[in-house]
Amino acid sequence: MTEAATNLAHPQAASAGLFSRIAAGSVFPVVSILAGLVIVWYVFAVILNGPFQRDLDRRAGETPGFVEFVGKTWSQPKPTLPAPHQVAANFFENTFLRKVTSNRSLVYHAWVTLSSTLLGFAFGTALGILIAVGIVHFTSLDRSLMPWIIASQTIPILAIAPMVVVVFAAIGITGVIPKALISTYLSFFPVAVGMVKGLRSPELMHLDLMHTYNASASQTFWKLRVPASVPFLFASMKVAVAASLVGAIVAELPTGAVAGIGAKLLSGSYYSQTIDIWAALVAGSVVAILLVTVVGIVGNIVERSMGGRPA
Amino acid sequence: MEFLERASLQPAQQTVVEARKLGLTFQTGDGPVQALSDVDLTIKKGEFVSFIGPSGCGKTTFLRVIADLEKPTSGTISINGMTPEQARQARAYGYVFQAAALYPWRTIERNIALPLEIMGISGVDQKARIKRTMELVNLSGFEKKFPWQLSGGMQQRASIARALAFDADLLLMDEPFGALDEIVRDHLNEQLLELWKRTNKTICFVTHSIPEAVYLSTRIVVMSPRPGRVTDVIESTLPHERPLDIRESPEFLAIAARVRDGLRAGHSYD
Amino acid sequence: MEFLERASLQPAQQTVVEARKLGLTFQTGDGPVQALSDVDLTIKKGEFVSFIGPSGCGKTTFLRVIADLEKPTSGTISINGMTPEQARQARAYGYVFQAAALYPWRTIERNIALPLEIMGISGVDQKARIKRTMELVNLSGFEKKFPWQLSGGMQQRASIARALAFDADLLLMDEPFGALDEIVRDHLNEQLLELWKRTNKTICFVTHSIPEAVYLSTRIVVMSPRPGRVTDVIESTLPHERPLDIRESPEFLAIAARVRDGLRAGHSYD
Amino acid sequence: MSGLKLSWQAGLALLFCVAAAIMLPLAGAAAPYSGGTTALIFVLVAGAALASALPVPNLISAAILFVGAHGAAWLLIAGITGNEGTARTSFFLLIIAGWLLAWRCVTVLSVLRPVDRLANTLLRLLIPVIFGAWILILWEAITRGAGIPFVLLPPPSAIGVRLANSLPILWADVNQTIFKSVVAGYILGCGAGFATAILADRVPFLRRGLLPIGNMVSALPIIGVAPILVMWFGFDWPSKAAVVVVMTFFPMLVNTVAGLAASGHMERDLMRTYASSYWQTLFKLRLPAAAPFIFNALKINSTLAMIGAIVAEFFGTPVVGMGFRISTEVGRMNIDMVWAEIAVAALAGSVFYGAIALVERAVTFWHPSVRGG
Amino acid sequence: ADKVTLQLKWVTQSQFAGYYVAKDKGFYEEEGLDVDIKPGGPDIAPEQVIAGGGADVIVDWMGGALAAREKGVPLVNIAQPFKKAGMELVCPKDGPIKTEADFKGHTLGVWFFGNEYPFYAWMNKLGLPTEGGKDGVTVLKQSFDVQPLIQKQADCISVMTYNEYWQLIDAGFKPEDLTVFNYTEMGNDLLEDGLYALGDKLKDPAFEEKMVKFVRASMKGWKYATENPDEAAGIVVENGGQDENHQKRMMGEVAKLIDNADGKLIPAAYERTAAALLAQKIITKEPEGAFTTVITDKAIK
Ligand SMILES: Nc1ncnc2c1ncn2[C@@H]1O[C@H](COP(=O)(O)OP(=O)(O)OP(=O)(O)O)[C@@H](O)[C@H]1O
Ligand SMILES: Nc1ncnc2c1ncn2[C@@H]1O[C@H](COP(=O)(O)OP(=O)(O)OP(=O)(O)O)[C@@H](O)[C@H]1O
Ligand SMILES: Cc1ncc(C[n+]2csc(CCO)c2C)c(N)n1
Ligand SMILES: [Mg+2]
Ligand SMILES: [Mg+2]
Repeated sequence: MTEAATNLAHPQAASAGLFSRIAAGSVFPVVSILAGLVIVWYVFAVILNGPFQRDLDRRAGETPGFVEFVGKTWSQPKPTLPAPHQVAANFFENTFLRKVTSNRSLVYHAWVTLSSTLLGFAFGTALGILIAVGIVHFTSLDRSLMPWIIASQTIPILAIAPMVVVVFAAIGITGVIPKALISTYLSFFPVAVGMVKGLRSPELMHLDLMHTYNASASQTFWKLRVPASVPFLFASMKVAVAASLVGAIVAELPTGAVAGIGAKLLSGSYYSQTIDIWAALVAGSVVAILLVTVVGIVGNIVERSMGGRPA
Repeated sequence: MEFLERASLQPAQQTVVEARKLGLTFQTGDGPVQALSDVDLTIKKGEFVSFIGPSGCGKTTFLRVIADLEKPTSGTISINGMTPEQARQARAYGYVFQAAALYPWRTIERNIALPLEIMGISGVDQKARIKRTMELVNLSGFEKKFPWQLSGGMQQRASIARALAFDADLLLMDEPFGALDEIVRDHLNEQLLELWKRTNKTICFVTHSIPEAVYLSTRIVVMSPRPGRVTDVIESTLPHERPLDIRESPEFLAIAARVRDGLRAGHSYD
Repeated sequence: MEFLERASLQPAQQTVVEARKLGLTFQTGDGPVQALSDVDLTIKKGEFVSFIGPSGCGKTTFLRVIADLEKPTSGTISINGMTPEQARQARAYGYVFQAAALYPWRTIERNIALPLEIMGISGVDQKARIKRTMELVNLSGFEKKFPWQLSGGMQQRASIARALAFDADLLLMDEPFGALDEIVRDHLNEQLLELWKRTNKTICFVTHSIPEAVYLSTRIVVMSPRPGRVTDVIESTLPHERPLDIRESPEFLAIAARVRDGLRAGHSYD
Repeated sequence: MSGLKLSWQAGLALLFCVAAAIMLPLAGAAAPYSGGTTALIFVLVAGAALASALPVPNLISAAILFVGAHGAAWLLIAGITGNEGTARTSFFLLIIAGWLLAWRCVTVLSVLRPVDRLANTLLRLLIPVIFGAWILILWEAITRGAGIPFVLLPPPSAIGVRLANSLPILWADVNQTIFKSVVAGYILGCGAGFATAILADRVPFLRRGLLPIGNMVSALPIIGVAPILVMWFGFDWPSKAAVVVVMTFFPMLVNTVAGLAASGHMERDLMRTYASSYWQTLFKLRLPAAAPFIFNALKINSTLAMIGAIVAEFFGTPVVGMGFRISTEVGRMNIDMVWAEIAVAALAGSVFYGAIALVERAVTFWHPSVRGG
Repeated sequence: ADKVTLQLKWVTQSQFAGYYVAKDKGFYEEEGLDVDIKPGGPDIAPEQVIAGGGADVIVDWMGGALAAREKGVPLVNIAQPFKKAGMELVCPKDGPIKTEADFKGHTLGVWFFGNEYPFYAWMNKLGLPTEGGKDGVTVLKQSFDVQPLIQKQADCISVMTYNEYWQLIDAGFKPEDLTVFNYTEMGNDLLEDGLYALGDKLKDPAFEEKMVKFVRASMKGWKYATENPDEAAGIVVENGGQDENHQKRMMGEVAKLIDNADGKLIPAAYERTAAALLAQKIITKEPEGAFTTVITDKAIK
C-alpha cells in the first residue's frame, strides 16, 4: 500500500532504483519458493523411485534401513525421477566444466537451440503481425483466412516436422532454416491472435478522431492502432517466444538429433539417461526464462517510453 | 495572412451546411432511440452558430453527422455542396470532441502535432503551429507532459489546440470550454471571436452557457430532446465587434432571455 | 429520515477536514510539478465549501488528497480526526470524478449499483436507491443503456447518481455539473442544496462557475496556480434558505464580485 | 457506372490463359484431354474473366466467376486423374488462372452486405469455404499434376476417401484424444494458469517468486516433459491431459497477468474511494477489464491443447488416439490416414476455437474490438 | 567422386557402425564415392526420405520396405547385412509371464512406427487377439525407453539385443531376472536392417554400378567393424553416438547379427518375412522384384 502510494507520488524516484529493487525484491521470494519446490521434489523422488528400489533390493536379497533406502532412491543411475542434486551435478558438470564448443556442453546445445529459436521467433512475430494487419484491414481476409489459420494450428507439429525437414532436405535446405520454420509455425499464431485483438482495441473516440482527419489506413495504423496494441503485443510475444523455443526443440528430433537441447533430450531418453534429460530440461527452462524476461524488459521499456503511467 | 485573402475571394453567402429533414435513430439492445428528427438547418459561410439544448437532445449527434462520424437514417445533409464523406475526405473541418480524446502515449506537443503529421505538414511549420496554438490556450510549458499529468481543464485546452493547429475552414466544437473557469473562458472566447473574424471560418459551437452562446454567435440554435429537434433559431442582432462588456447591454440580455425561454420550453417536454 | 436524527446528534462544529501546510509535488519525467503548496484549511461538519480557481491550480489534486488517492509530500491532513486512509476505509466519503468513469460492461443501472454492491447493501434497498437517484438526476428510462449509448451530460449525471446512491457524510464533487445546461444545472443545484440541508452532509465542491459557487456555498475557497495554493477564503453571508432568484440580490453580486477578483488575481500570476 | 472494369485478378487470369494456349498441350504423352475438353476449359476461364468485367450486379458477377473457376478446375483435375505426373506448364497456368478467378469471386462476395440474416450467415460461411476449397484444389492439382509420390503427400481426394472409410477408427481416436485428454487438460491448465495469476497478483511475495517460475514452465519442452509425464501418470489419457496442462498453463498466466494490469487508473481510483476489498475490485473491475486478454489465452490454448494431446501420444499410449494413429500410420506409409487424422484434428480444433470466439463476443460485448473498431 | 546419400533408420549408434567405419577408414573413398550419412530419428521414415529424393539408399526393415512398396515407393533390397533379427520381448522373472502360454490377459509393450510387424506376426501365430480383454493381450505403444518395465506399466516390453536389453541390465536387472523371447530363436524373425534403393533408379546401369561400389565398401566396413569392435564404437562416438561403453557393448551384440559380412539376402528368410506380412494383411499381394542379388553378387565375389 505504502509502496504503491510512494510510486504514485514519486514515479521518477521509484523508477531510479527500479532495477536494483527488482533484483533485491525478487531474489528472496524466488529462492524460497524454489527451495520449497526442491523439498517436494526430493519427497517425490523417494516416492517414485521407491518401488523399483524395493524390487532391486528384493532381488539382491537386501533389507536396507529407511535412511539407507532413501539414500539409494536419491542415487539411482537411471531413476524415474532424479533427485535435485543429481540433476544439479549433471547440469553443473555439463555447463561449466566442459568447453563450450564441445558437444557435451549444455551451453553449446543451448546455443544451437537458441539460434534457431530466435530466428523462428523473428519470422513468427513478423508473420503474425503481418497476418493481423491483413485481417484487421481486409474483411475478405478476416473471413477467409482466419478459419484456416486456426485449422493450421491444430495440425500436430511433430507429425509434420519430419515431413517439413524431409521436404526441405530434398530441395537442399538443411541446417537452421527448417528448424526456424517450425518455430515460426508455432509462434506466429499467438502473435496473430493477440495483435488482431490489439489492433482492434483503440477506443472508438480515438478512431473517430482519426476519421475526422481523414487519416489514411496506414496513418491510423501507425499512429493509433500500433500504440494501442502494445500491451497485447508483448503479452503475445512472451507466449510466442516460449512457443518458438518449443518448436526449435521439436524440430531438432527429426534432423538426427545431432545438436541442440532437443537432441540432448532425445538421446537422453533413448538411453534412459533420466538425469541427462532433466539437466537438458533445466537448460531449456533457463533459456526460456532468459527469453521471456528479455521480452518483458523490452516491453517495459517500450511502455515507459510511451508515457506509461506507473501502476 | 493567407486567410484574409481567401475570405475575401469567396461570396459571403455560400452555403456550408445544409440539412433537410434530417433524422437519426440509434438501434440499441433496448429498443430504438431517436436522437434527431426532422432537423432543417442551413449554415452559411462565415457564420458562428451555437447549439444549445438540454443534455441528451442530440447536439453531439448533429455535429457527428456533419463530421461523417454518424450516418443519418433519414433526410439529407450536404457540406460545402458535398456529401459529409467527401467533405471529410477534403479535410473540410476541425473537430473538438466533448471529451479530450488525447492519445495517452503521446506528449501534449505530439498530440497537437498528430493532425499536422497526418496532413503532411513539414516539421518546421509543425513546430511553429504547435507553439502558436499552445500559447493561444495557455499551455506553454506543458509541451512534454503526458495527458494523465494534466488537469481536466488543461486536457480540454490541449484538445482545442489540436483542432486549431490545422486551419480548417469549418470548426465543429463540442462544449470546448466546459471544464474551464470564467476567466480562462472569457479569454478563450475573445481569442476565438478574434480568430473567427480574422479568418472568416464557419463555426458550429455546442455550449451549455447561454451568455457564451449569445456572446459568440451570429445565430443560436435551440434544441429539445426526445426526439432531438430544433425548436428555435435566434439571429443575433449584436454587432460584429463585441467587447466583453457587451454582455451587460440590454440587447444582449434580451437575446439571452429568449434563449433561456427556448431552453426551458425544451425541458418542459420531459 | 434517518439522516435528520444523526445530524441533530452531532455538534455542528466538529472538524471534518483539517489541512496544515499541505504540499504536494509531482515528479514528472520533465521535472517536478508543484501542485499544492502550504495549503491550510479547516472544514467543519455541515459546511458546503466550493473550490474555485484557474485550470490546473490543484483543485482536483486537493480533493484527491482528501480521498487518499494521492499522498501529500509535505504537511498534514486529517479527515474526521483520522488519516485519509482510515477515513477511506471507513467509507467516509462519496466522490464524483471530473470525468464520468463509468464501467463500459455495466448498464447505467448496474453502474449506480456498483458502490451499493460493494458496501453490501441488500437487493431491495439497492433497487429503491437506484430508482430514487436516477430520478434525481433525470435519467429515468435509461436504466438499461450502456455508457457509450449516453450523451456526455447524461454520463456525468449517471456518475453523480452513483456517488449519491450511498449516503456518505462527506461528498467530494469535482465539477459535477460541468457538462450540463443551465436549466438542468439550476435544477440539480436546488436538489443538491435541498439534500445538503436535509442531511447535514459536508460537501467539497469544485466548480468553474462563480454564480454556482456563490449560490451553493457556505464558504468559497479561491485558489491560484503554480504552485497551487489558497489565496482567499470567502465566507458567504447569504441565508441558509436560498431561492434561485437570490442570485439577483446585491449581496449575492457583491460576493460574486469578490470571488471574481480573487480569481482574476490568481490569473495574473500566470 | 458503365463500361468494362477489369479487376487485376481477372486481367492476370486472362494473361495466364493466353500463355497456356501458347504452351499447349495440357499434358504429356497420354493426352488425357480431348480437343473439346481443352476448348471448354479455355472458354470457362476466359469467359468468366471477361464476364466479371461487365457492369452487372455483384451477385451475378460472383456466380459467373464461381462457375468458371470451379468448372475449369474440375475438368482439369478429372483429366489428370489416372495420368499423374504428366501435366505440362499449360495445366498449371490454367489452374492458377482458375484460382485468381476464385480469389476475385471471394473479393466480390466480401463486399456484399445482404440484409437478410440467413443470407448473411451463409455468405460468412461461403467465403472461407471457397478459400479452403482452393487450398484443396491447388493441392490436388499439384500432387496429381506433378506426380508427387503418394507417401510424401497424398492428394486430398485420396485423404477424403480414407476419411470416409475410417469413420469408426477416427471416432474412437477423437473420443480418446479430444474428449478425454484435451478437455480435461484444457480445463485444468487454463484453470491453473488463471489461479496462479490471481495468486501472484494477490500475494506480492508470490508475484515476485511465482512469475519467474511460471516462465520456467513455459519452455518445458513438450518432448522432454511428455516422456516424464507418461512415466508418472501412466499410458492412458491422464498423462496426455497432464501434458496439455503444462502447455496451456503459461499462455493463460501471461495473459491474465497482462489483463489484470489493463484496467484504467480512474476506474481503480473509483474502487479505492469505496474502500473496496481486493476481491470486490477483482471481480467487479479488474476481471471484466481483463476479459479480452483472458479470452486471448483461451483461444491460443484451444489449439495448443490439441497439439499437446496429439504429440504426447507419440510417447507411449494404448493403441488408440489421434497421435498414436498418426505416428503408427506414418510408419506404415499410410500417409492418407495421417492426413485424415490431421483433417479431423483441424476440424475439431476449429470448432473448439469458434465456440470460444462466440462466447468471447457475448462476454466482452463492450470492448471496442467487439463493438466494431 | 560420386555422391551417395545414405539415410539411416535411427540415430547414430553402433547399429550402423559399418557405414561409419567405411566412411572413416576411407573405404568409400577408395571406391570413388563421397558418402553422406544422414542419421534418422523418431518419426523419420526413411521410406519417405528416399521417395522425396532426399537419399539414394536407405537402411530399413523389410516389413516397412514391403509396405512402402505397395504404396508406390519401388524399394528394392540390394543387400542384407543383418542376417538375424535383434528384437526380443523380455519380461521380469518375478512377473506373471514365464512362457508364451501366460500372455493371455496381460499387457505387452510394442514398438510401432513400422516395427510392430514381427510382434503381430507372432501373436497371429499364437492365435492371440490383440484387442485386450481376458483372452487376448493388451498392447501398449512403447516409448523410447525401458521405463514401462521398471514402472511396471507393462508385463513385458520390446527390446533390441544390442540396445535396450543392456539398459535393463544397467538399471539393475540381472540376466537371470529376465525371461527373454527372442524372435530369431523362436523362428518368428522378420528381416531387419537391410539396404534399399529405388527400383527405377536401379535400371540405370550407372546407378547400379554406384550401388555395387557402395555395398562393397559398406560390407568392407562391416567386416572391419566386427573384427575391431572397440575401434568401430569409437568411430561411432566420434560421429555423434552417445556413451562410449554402451556403443562398445552394442557393437559386440550387432556383430552377432551380421554373420560373415557378405550382405547377401537369404531367400528363405525373405520368403518367411513376406509370408508373415501377407498373413497379417500388412501387404495385400505377393511382392515381386522386391529384392535383387545382382548388387551383392557383383560386389562380393
Ligand atoms: N451510440 C449510441 N447508441 C445509442 N444511443 C445513443 C448513442 N449515442 C447517443 N445516443 C443517444 O442519443 C441521444 C442524443 O445524444 P447526444 O450525445 O447527441 O446528446 P447531446 O445533446 O450531445 O447531450 P449532452 O449535452 O449531454 O452532451 C441521447 O439520448 C443518447 O442516449
Ligand atoms: N499525475 C500527475 N502527474 C504529474 N502532474 C500532475 C498529475 N496530476 C496533476 N498534475 C499537475 O498538477 C497540477 C494541478 O492539477 P489538478 O488536476 O489538481 O488541477 P485542477 O485545479 O483540478 O484543474 P482543472 O480545473 O483544469 O481540472 C497541474 O499543473 C497538473 O499538470
Ligand atoms: C519409437 C521407437 N521405435 C523403435 C525403437 C527401437 N529401436 C531402436 S533401434 C531400432 C531398429 C531400427 O533399425 C529400433 C526398433 C525405439 N526405441 N523407439
Ligand atoms: Mg454531447
Ligand atoms: Mg480538475
